[in-house]
Amino acid sequence: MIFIVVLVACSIHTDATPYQLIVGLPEMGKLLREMFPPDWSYLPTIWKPMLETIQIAIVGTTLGAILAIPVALLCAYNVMPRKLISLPMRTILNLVRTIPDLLFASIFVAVFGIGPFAGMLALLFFSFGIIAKLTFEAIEAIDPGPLEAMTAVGASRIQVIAFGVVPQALPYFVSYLLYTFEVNVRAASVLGLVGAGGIGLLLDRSLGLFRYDRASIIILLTLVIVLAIDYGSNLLRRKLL
Amino acid sequence: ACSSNVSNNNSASTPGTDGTKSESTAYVPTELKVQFVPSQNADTLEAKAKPLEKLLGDKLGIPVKVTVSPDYNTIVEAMSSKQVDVGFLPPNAYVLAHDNRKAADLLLQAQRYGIDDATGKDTTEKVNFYKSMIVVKKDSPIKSLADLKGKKIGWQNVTSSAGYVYPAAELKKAGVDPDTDVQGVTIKGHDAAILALLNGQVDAVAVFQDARNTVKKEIPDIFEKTRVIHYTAKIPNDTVSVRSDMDQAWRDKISQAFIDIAKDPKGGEIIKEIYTHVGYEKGDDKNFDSVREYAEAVGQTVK
Amino acid sequence: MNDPTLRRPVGSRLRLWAIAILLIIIYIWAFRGMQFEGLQGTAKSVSVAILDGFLHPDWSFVYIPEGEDLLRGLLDTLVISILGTFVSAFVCLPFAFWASSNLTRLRPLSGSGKFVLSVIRVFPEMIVAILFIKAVGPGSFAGVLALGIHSIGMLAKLFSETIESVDHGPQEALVACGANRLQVIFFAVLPQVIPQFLSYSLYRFEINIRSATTLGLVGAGGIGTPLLFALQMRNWNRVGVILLGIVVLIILTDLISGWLRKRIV
Amino acid sequence: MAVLFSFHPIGGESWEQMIEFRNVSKTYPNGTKGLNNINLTIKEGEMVVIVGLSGAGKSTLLRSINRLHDITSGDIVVGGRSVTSTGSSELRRIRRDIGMIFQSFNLVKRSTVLRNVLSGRVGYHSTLRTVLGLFPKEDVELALTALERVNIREKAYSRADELSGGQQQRVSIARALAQEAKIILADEPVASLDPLTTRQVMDDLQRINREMQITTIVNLHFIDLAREYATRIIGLRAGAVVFDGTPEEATDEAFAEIYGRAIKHDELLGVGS
Amino acid sequence: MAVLFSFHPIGGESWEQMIEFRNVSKTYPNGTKGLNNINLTIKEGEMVVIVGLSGAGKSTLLRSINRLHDITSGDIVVGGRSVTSTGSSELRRIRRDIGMIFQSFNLVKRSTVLRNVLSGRVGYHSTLRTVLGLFPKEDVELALTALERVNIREKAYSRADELSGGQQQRVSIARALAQEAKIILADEPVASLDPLTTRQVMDDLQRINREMQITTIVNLHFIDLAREYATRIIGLRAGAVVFDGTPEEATDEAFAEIYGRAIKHDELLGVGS
Ligand SMILES: Nc1ncnc2c1ncn2[C@@H]1O[C@H](COP(=O)(O)OP(=O)(O)OP(=O)(O)O)[C@@H](O)[C@H]1O
Ligand SMILES: Nc1ncnc2c1ncn2[C@@H]1O[C@H](COP(=O)(O)OP(=O)(O)OP(=O)(O)O)[C@@H](O)[C@H]1O
Ligand SMILES: [Mg+2]
Ligand SMILES: [Mg+2]
Repeated sequence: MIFIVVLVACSIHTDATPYQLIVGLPEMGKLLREMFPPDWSYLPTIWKPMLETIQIAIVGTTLGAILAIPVALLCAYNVMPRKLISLPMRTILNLVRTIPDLLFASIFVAVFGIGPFAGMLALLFFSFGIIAKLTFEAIEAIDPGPLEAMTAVGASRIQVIAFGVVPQALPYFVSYLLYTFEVNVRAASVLGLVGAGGIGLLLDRSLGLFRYDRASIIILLTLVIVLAIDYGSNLLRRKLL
Repeated sequence: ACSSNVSNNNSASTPGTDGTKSESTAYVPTELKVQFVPSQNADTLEAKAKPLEKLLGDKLGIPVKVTVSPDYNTIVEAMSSKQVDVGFLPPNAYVLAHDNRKAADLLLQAQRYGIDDATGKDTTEKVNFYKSMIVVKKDSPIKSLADLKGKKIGWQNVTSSAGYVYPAAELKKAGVDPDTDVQGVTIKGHDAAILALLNGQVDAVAVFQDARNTVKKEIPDIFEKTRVIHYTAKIPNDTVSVRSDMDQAWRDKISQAFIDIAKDPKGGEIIKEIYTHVGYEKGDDKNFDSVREYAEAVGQTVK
Repeated sequence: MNDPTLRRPVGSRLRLWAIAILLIIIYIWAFRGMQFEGLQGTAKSVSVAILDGFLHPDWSFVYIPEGEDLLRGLLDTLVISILGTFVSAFVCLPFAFWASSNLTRLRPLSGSGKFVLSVIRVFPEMIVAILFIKAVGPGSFAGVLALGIHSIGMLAKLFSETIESVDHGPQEALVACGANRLQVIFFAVLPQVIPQFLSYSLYRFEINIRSATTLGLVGAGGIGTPLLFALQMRNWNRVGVILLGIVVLIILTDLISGWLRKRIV
Repeated sequence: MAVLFSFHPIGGESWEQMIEFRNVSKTYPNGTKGLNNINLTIKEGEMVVIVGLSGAGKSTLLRSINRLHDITSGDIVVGGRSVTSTGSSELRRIRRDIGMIFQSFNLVKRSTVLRNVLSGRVGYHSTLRTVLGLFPKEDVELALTALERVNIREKAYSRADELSGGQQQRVSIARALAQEAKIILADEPVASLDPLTTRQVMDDLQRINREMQITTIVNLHFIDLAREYATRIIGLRAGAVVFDGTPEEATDEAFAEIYGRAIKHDELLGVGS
Repeated sequence: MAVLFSFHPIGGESWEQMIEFRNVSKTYPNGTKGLNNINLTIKEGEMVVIVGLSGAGKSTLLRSINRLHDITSGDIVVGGRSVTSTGSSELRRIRRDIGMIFQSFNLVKRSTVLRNVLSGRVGYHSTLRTVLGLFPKEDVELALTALERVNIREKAYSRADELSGGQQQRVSIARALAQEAKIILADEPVASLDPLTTRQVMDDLQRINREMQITTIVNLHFIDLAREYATRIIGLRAGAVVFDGTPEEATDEAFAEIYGRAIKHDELLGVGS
């Protein structure tokens, strides 16, 4: 009930009406039409920045994920029942996630200069936030039975984690890792902010010059890569599940 | 979100009938949607819409809705699909919108105080242009454009008049090809460009005049540490444009409203504080031919 | 131990090695792209300035009588996020079930669902924003839609993966009763995945609150625009107070969502 | 306790040869052979008990009847209709008429006990109706009666994960009872029950089988129970049928054959009764 | 099959009164009373079988011994040390000496069988070593022997979820065997096993109990098994001890008392042996 009231209030506040959207659909169609045919000649230009983006995303995502593992474990109540530790960890995690990438960019540019390194750091923090948060919630949802069994054999906390938690949470972790990697590849505009180039910059450029045919080729290339990641991710998950 | 008190004392309260010469398709607004992208050469940026809503609403007698966008592409697209009536567009955006998208017509050009080349401070002269400059470190051996050959230059995005189009075109004129003779690095933000220069990551940067002010709080002696080697030609100030099917009578009315607001002591203060505009003058599309010419020079031919 | 049948099959071990080597090569390639150039000269002064700004937030921005202050910005953002999240959490459900491979024997079916989701996700925020501005004009509604679309892409993906990892037993029981697909979903799958769904939706809600850039782009008001401009102008005091506001808002939603989850799970 | 379940054979057609296995084999993806060329005909009203070592393929056999598993080769015919080649809505109808009790309960842990039992009824109603939770009153009563039958009516509104192991087993039995099927497949239905409840459940299954002519197939580990309740005993070993006969024919020697080696008398659990 | 497990009572201290319950009660958060003022003393080397209806509190009793559940009031002392008030590293040591076989197996489904069994050994090694998977060769052999003991050595490298129900049960038994504990708690260890394996497992438990003086507590539903293997039978009803005596004292009347009503002879599963 409260929910519906809140929703209606929100709709009124934002003037949201489906009617407007339906009337406006043809306008959207116009723009989508402009994206075709894609400007294939642009492909050689975007190839290299795309690879750069992937490079930076791989390193940033991996390091972020590695950093996320201990934090996620410390945040999960079923692994770390002492609130004295898990609560502050959660707060720190919240803080990290709040900081917008723009601010990260400003700081890293000032401290480490423009270039891929600063970009990698920006992605690292971003990835860390997502992966740690999602993983710790997945950990809290695992089957407690094996944890119990491990507790019963006198395992230390880390042993419980290694034998009871990791096998169960691993598929989730991998899935989040790959998901974040995908986000990093396609939403790499932050790399442009720190002068690391990347595909986001070229997208900005195409849009700035209203070259939607070029934007569409960028989207297509990204799509191919995202699909490849998706494919790999499914393969890996099927192995782990 | 609409301005509240619409004192309907304005003569043109019966729109649509008085525009005798207007073609049948001309658009007559009943609510004016304004969107602006604050221009990059302002030194105080406020994302404030409300004050302008009230000022304009009082003058025009119809509700006014003002929104802010950090990106001009969205404004141009919104104008082309008739979702926005009036846009404050930077010069290159205006040219693209007018020539390429057929989405906007020029109404006014903003005036700002000029900037003293020597000190980087504002003058008291109202001008309708600004400039771009190429900055190097104080102790750099680079003295002229020609010296930039083989050096590393920090550009802004290629769509930026001050951060790429003008300086690159003039570099070309000086015999240095901006694509092949120098090593270009794209930096987002004029402030970040200045920092990159100070850190020695690039040998020179192209920024608006005088972007060094933006980092002055952090690096107070920025003016002592850097040197300007080149000022570009005048770049027209940002525009007030209307969607291309706007009714002529309303174009005049809107123009007059802006000019009046700038002259009004209270209104003037507000637009200065928020948009650093100190006045408006009738826009002339010819002023923007230089923008077209420079864009062409760097290979951004307008279709 | 010497019984060869007890060891892992050689084929799978070989494949493992091949994957490991491939990964190592990829990582070497990736790391070679990073050059660490050491700390920069401006590091200290700029960091100090930023820190100083955070320590002295621009309190005057919290409330301004004429509007466009922190509180109203946060309220706008909150409202847009609630709507965007809620709508997308519902719209994405059919997509999620469509893309889940364990609910159907037909691989192409779930494959096509995954493909559609990838296409949705791959559209850059900027273009989605422009699309909706063209349709409904700049403002909150465009914000809701832009956030909504992206949320659908993400939520449906995460939801579908949750569905794929649920306990198969109850589904089997329902199938054995002669339930059709929808009934299996409602009786066996949904009860199992609801906690995860909730958790993802709340997380997405939090992302939406933070997606200042998108909202700024569509001129949707909210706290995004002032934040963007404050960052561009390096007005760290202003940035500080805005971030503080966002942090408080997110911690509040975190508390509420934790409470909500406890009640529903 | 005195409530009798009324099982209505739906449609009224009479299935003489209720279930027929024709050269059925099943190989799991990892290469394990679950079933090995099974040929069986089970008639209406039989009470079949399947025995065999752990891993012999009992569960696999049961699950292939309602096609929870696809078999690798051969054909299974239920009530004259082939389950291996039927369309999905037809298959659903067949499944509705087959109640199943699972070895691992397969309850939705987060749902209430009552909802778990009611889920056995979904095959009878429109999707919309069940999804909205609008079960007719009779269904709810049927569910509660079934719960009473297995002695846990008082837990109807508890969540399934708050029950003890045996209580969960009973919920899953109640679900199958509430389904009012023509065939009941029970995969070790009494594995975690105490003797009292075991008797009750087996008696129930028997009564249902006798009075309503419900064909019943039960996997059991207890030889004495098998002898007592079955009208026919089938022994499986390594996925193949190694014994098929009446309880009288199921001598100790026969069990020795099923279990792969001679069994000393005291090894046969409760065999001496 | 001939391999004997060597259980080394660690530390060498002798625990006369192995397990002691002092006024133990346990109420679940939802108000269900799991245990009701239990007082028990179990001596070293006893083989205790706990019987009772489903839901009587058998699992709850077992789990409170190694503090998988916190009890609401009272105290439990194991080997002279109170488990209710001990520190965590001490508690870990106590737990290492207590092997447990769970009613619902509690295997890590995604891990291999061998890894599941090896996980029973982690209490003996440094955290780092086990986390890296560096178990000494003897441990691996111990694990394989334990698997052989329960007849599923050939599944050592299969994933646990590829096993049949009974096979999973056996893996969990192997895990407890490999742990070489001083006390073994078994929660219906034979619930889904065939008679042959049941005998084997119970014989194993008995041999371990006799030869190594390992105190063993087993929850069972089979009265004949209880009478045959136990040195002491404890009957639970509604969380309270209603019977405590030798197998000889556990007459049919006694069971009638435990199960809450007189039981007709043929209702007692396999009682006639
Ligand atoms: N997590 C829980 N929350 C609430 N009640 C519970 C919980 N676990 C068990 N109970 C209740 O406590 C009582 C005793 O449960 P317990 O699992 O000890 O029974 P049991 O004797 O092991 O039965 P079974 O033979 O069926 O396994 C039961 O009534 C059960 O419903
Ligand atoms: N999903 C699976 N993947 C691979 N092998 C499987 C799978 N399920 C069962 N098996 C194997 O198939 C064989 C038969 O299994 P099934 O479950 O039918 O045995 P069962 O007779 O029911 O045994 P139990 O009495 O222990 O339940 C076993 O060897 C088992 O390991
Ligand atoms: Mg089975
Ligand atoms: Mg129990």
